[in-house]
Amino acid sequence: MANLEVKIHDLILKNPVMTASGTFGNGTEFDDFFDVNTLGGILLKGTTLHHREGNDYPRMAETPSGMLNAVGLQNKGIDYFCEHIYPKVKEYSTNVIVNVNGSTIEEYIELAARVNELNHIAAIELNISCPNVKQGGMAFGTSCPMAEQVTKAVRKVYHKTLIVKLSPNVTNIAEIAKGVEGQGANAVSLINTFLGMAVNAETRKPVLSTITGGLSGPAIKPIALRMVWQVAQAVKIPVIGMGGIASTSDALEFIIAGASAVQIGTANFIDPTLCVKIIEGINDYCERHKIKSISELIGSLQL
Amino acid sequence: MANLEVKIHDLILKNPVMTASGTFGNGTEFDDFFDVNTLGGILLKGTTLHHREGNDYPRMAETPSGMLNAVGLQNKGIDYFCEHIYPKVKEYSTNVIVNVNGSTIEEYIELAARVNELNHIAAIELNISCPNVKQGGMAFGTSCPMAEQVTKAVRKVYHKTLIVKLSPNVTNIAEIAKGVEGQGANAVSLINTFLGMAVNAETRKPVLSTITGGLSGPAIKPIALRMVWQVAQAVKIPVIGMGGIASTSDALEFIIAGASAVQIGTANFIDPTLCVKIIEGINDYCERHKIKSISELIGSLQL
Amino acid sequence: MKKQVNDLLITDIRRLNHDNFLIELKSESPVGAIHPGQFVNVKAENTPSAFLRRPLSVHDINEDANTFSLLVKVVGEGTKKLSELKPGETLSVVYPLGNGFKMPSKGDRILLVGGGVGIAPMMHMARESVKNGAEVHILLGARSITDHILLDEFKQFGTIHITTDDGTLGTKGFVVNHAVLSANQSFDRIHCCGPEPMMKAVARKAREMNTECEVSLENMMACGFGVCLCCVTKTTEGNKCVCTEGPVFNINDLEWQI
Amino acid sequence: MKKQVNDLLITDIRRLNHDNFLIELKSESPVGAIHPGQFVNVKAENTPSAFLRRPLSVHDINEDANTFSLLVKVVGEGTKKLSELKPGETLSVVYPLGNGFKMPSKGDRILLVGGGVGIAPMMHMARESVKNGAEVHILLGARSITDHILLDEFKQFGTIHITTDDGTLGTKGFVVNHAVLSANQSFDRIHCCGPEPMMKAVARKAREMNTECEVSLENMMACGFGVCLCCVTKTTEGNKCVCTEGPVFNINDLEWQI
Ligand SMILES: Cc1cc2nc3c(=O)[nH]c(=O)nc-3n(C[C@H](O)[C@H](O)[C@H](O)COP(=O)(O)OP(=O)(O)OC[C@H]3O[C@@H](n4cnc5c(N)ncnc54)[C@H](O)[C@@H]3O)c2cc1C
Ligand SMILES: Cc1cc2nc3c(=O)[nH]c(=O)nc-3n(C[C@H](O)[C@H](O)[C@H](O)COP(=O)(O)OP(=O)(O)OC[C@H]3O[C@@H](n4cnc5c(N)ncnc54)[C@H](O)[C@@H]3O)c2cc1C
Ligand SMILES: Cc1cc2nc3c(=O)[nH]c(=O)nc-3n(C[C@H](O)[C@H](O)[C@H](O)COP(=O)(O)O)c2cc1C
Ligand SMILES: Cc1cc2nc3c(=O)[nH]c(=O)nc-3n(C[C@H](O)[C@H](O)[C@H](O)COP(=O)(O)O)c2cc1C
Ligand code: FES
Ligand code: FES
Repeated sequence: MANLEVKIHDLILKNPVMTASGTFGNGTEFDDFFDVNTLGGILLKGTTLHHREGNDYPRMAETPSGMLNAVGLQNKGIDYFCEHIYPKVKEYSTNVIVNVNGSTIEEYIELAARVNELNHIAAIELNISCPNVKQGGMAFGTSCPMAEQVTKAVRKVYHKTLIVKLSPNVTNIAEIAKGVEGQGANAVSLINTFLGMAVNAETRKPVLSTITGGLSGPAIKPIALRMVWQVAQAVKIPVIGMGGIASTSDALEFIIAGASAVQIGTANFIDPTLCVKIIEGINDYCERHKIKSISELIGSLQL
Repeated sequence: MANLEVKIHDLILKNPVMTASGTFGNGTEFDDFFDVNTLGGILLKGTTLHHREGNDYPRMAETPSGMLNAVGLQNKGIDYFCEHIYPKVKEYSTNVIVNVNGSTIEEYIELAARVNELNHIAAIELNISCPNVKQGGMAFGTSCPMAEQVTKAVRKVYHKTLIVKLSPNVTNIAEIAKGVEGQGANAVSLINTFLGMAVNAETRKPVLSTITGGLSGPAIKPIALRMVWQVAQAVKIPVIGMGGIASTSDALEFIIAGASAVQIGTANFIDPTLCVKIIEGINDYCERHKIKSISELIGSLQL
Repeated sequence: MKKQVNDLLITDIRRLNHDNFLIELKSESPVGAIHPGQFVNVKAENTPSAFLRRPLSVHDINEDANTFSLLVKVVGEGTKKLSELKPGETLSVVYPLGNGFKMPSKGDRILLVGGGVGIAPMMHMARESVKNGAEVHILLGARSITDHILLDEFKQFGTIHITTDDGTLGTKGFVVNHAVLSANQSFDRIHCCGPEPMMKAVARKAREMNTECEVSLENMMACGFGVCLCCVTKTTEGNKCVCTEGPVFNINDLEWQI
Repeated sequence: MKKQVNDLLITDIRRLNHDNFLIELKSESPVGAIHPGQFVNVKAENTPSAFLRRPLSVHDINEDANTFSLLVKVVGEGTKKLSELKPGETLSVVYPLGNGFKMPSKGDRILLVGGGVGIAPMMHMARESVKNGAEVHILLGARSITDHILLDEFKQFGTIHITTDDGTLGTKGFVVNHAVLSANQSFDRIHCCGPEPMMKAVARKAREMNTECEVSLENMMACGFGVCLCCVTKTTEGNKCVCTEGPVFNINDLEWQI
């Protein structure tokens, strides 16, 4: 066994494989498939201050090697979370991270403060990149000053590991990463989905109820990998990479490009046991290449 | 037969199907496969002022439903073009458009002025979005003021149809489209490739000699379609849509979203006769849906 | 039964007519634990335009052979790829998924309504309902006589009623035009699966007949086990996932305008 | 011969050993017009990780049956999918592509060198060279005895020389260790195809032997007919496309450090 342990600020992950928010429910949905505690960490689904019904159906369109979603942060709100979900997920021995979403800075602050009280939540992932909500969301993640502002505000009330999740729908993602680093983010995770669209040519209507949605899956991997590489060079804090990871090789490519850990998203839908296979695959790779610790691999791209 | 004719400023296309620059050589390479004159127009490969050797091999990586290229505008320069290529392509009866590329505004001006002299070149496509060159290229297309500046400068010396080709690697593509419209562009074409990257996990090296390259193919279609839709709503000039078109349905989706014409790129590599099939397919669609003129379809998305 | 993902052996694959075929799969867990109305999510081939799994109802089970079958209609690339599989090959299956139908008690009189490939889950349902001692009526609708399949198999489990849109077999018209769906009939429950307009029409009839009615929905799914929240339908308690809280819903819980 | 894209009928597909197989395709145009050393670009299946076509040399032609064959080594998803095709199915092929070898004149003495699946184009080349009245020597290298294929077929056209890395057949070592590649031999021309390090070693020998030498390159290709400019190699006249100005190059035109 190679040493797969990585550190993301105060967080110790026993391996670099986590799940992406919105693609892993609250973890319990995977209990039938494998022991969730084997993961480096899990990202719970996007939580907001108040209950949200999300967008109307249809919320999904298949695309070449990818999919569009327009879920729109359907969730029961932070009160329900504290009362009904937290008691379950706090029993996990792996790192449990809450993905928080606001439509205003005040909402982000309030949410972060609430989550700060929960002992067994190791970190928050500040989602400033959701393309599927009318207010807030991506607006915060596509403007450097706004990204800085929300990070700064949350930093004041949140005292554990603060991860900021970046939007790829920008000209210069490294600039935004540096911006939030400057405001106290302990790590950045990237990428969230690309804003995309699907049209039904026969009916001449958009496929999604919201017209546009977020593109995820292997289709976006080459762009995600480039962004992770650029950001890893620009910041000193750890980078958590994601976007289209569907195999051990994909995960390793992100790590080699500079990611300290990875998140698996859409690929969970196709193979619910993929995360376990990737953890094993990374270990095999390390043994085959005589790599004692995964840390040797992070950012080891040879130019 | 439905009426497939569309107008792009002074250009009359007998149908909305063109080929994308850099994927169709100078047209003659397709003579064996079909009569190039059946197309609405052809975009010649990227031309620069001086001879360019392009980037080192490897220049290509396959990705899920797409490919990365890092050709780097290999071409023999405008003199060679005028002397050796122009005499051949001017014999085509379809619209022949030159894709011009500079590393400085002065180079763009000089090139545009040279092409302005060529009687049988119907238009130029100003490429301010090439991700594969060290100087110029995408730098012009990812900054609104620079995009405006280069368009304004070229507009002064170029008196026929001026198409500006936009980069998708931006936060707000509609803003840039409006910017170049304001400086006299007669049409915009989008999208050029996304900046992406591929890593070989076994060797821990980048696959491309240039580390990053341009992502094209069906993988990017959902994002391209969204951008075409956004731009078509923002500008009054015609929009030429491209990015991952690989079937009649794909082409129709772009037209319905607001494109007056489309360009086929990467898909030519897989089926060199695809353009002809798409022209036939569009005609069949129009007949099946009782659409007399393709203009009824442009931007007909029902919200 | 615990959800699982497994490569299951294809023991049989059989074309029924122009666009329908049956696949039989050897299960690793006892098929008796699969509830009628549950579905599976399969992946035949990693083709770009069939990127996600494809949800398919469990059509029938064979407890002796420990196999279950799927009844599939070819509509696009995913189902076409499935139709090209051969016995001896394996298919990746996530199963069993969803809630399933409410089962009848001894002596209940129930009506199963299937339109098009919506007849798929009804064989398993009919078989188990008969086991429970229910009286089973089965109403099957299709466009034309050549679209009707598996009639003999259904006959084993109850009384068959047939409609065709063109009148080439049974009553001419839609399923709701059949006499078995009328106020003078009394059923304890109607279970329905088919195209949405047809299910809505049946739901309307059921209201008129004052009969409890369940429908099985076919929303687009990305995951099939409750994590993506893409497959929602509006219910009296807000959006619910068709894949975990359905696919079977009581019509009273749906926000249908009927 | 005009380039074309066609769905060609697979008339035969035959596994030769653990990782090599032959596909025979029925051509629509006369195969006699295909030049030795030319290649085709095929698309088996639209799988996401085999998005582009796959370039493969024409291995041999059969003018009577108007078929040509490809010799393929399974290395990844694209070639694996190809290996699963069945006679009677079709394969989309763009052909013929590239320049091909310089053909010998009557009485020329030539040496064909093939390493691994680089032996592919040599059968066609040997057949046509014999037709031209040349004396053909064929040097085939592989890792081990079980990797050597088609030796009897090659024997029809000339004298065979064999090497294996492990010495299980013929001379032990690489092709350049074989006596036929030494200064006391005299050939009018050497034609070589195989892994790049092997071709460079052969090119070095050819220089020593003062013999003209052609190599067939295998650069990554996106289009295969000269429009994408992805497949370039450095030559004395700058970057050239391997797909149209190659795949066969005279070693004197390449910027190889040998
Ligand atoms: C719970 C459930 C049970 C089902 N049971 C059966 C069954 O037993 N037999 C059967 O033949 N079909 C069944 N379906 C429908 C089946 O899933 C679709 O026909 C299939 O996914 C289409 O795949 P395709 O690639 O062939 O078609 P595509 O090319 O993807 O699409 C063809 C058409 O099918 C629709 N479709 C595509 N994907 C889905 C999806 N994930 N869910 C719903 N509709 C979709 C599209 O909107 C389109 O109109 C069921 C669907 C659900 C949700
Ligand atoms: C002109 C030419 C003629 C060839 N002739 C033959 C032949 O007769 N028989 C034969 O077995 N092979 C031949 N090849 C090589 C063959 O094209 C590759 O082995 C094949 O494309 C690999 O596809 P894959 O999907 O199985 O492997 P992949 O999974 O794509 O890759 C496996 C390995 O093959 C390499 N490769 C992938 N695509 C290409 C490509 N387009 N060109 C070159 N290398 C590639 C990759 O770098 C990787 O190392 C030829 C290549 C060229 C350029
Ligand atoms: C159905 C779906 C729902 C998602 N919901 C969220 C969410 O609530 N919060 C969030 O930060 N990201 C969300 N995402 C984005 C993913 O976490 C991830 O950033 C993105 O999908 C890219 O990774 P992938 O290609 O591996 O899926 C969602 C993605 C999908 C597909
Ligand atoms: C190999 C290759 C070379 C290209 N060269 C150029 C070029 O010279 N000028 C240009 O404007 N775009 C160039 N492009 C971009 C295409 O014209 C097009 O914008 C892009 O590929 C998206 O369309 P597609 O997905 O249909 O290929 C090139 C693309 C490819 C794949
Ligand atoms: S399909 Fe993912 S929640 Fe139902
Ligand atoms: S492969 Fe496209 S130019 Fe050679």
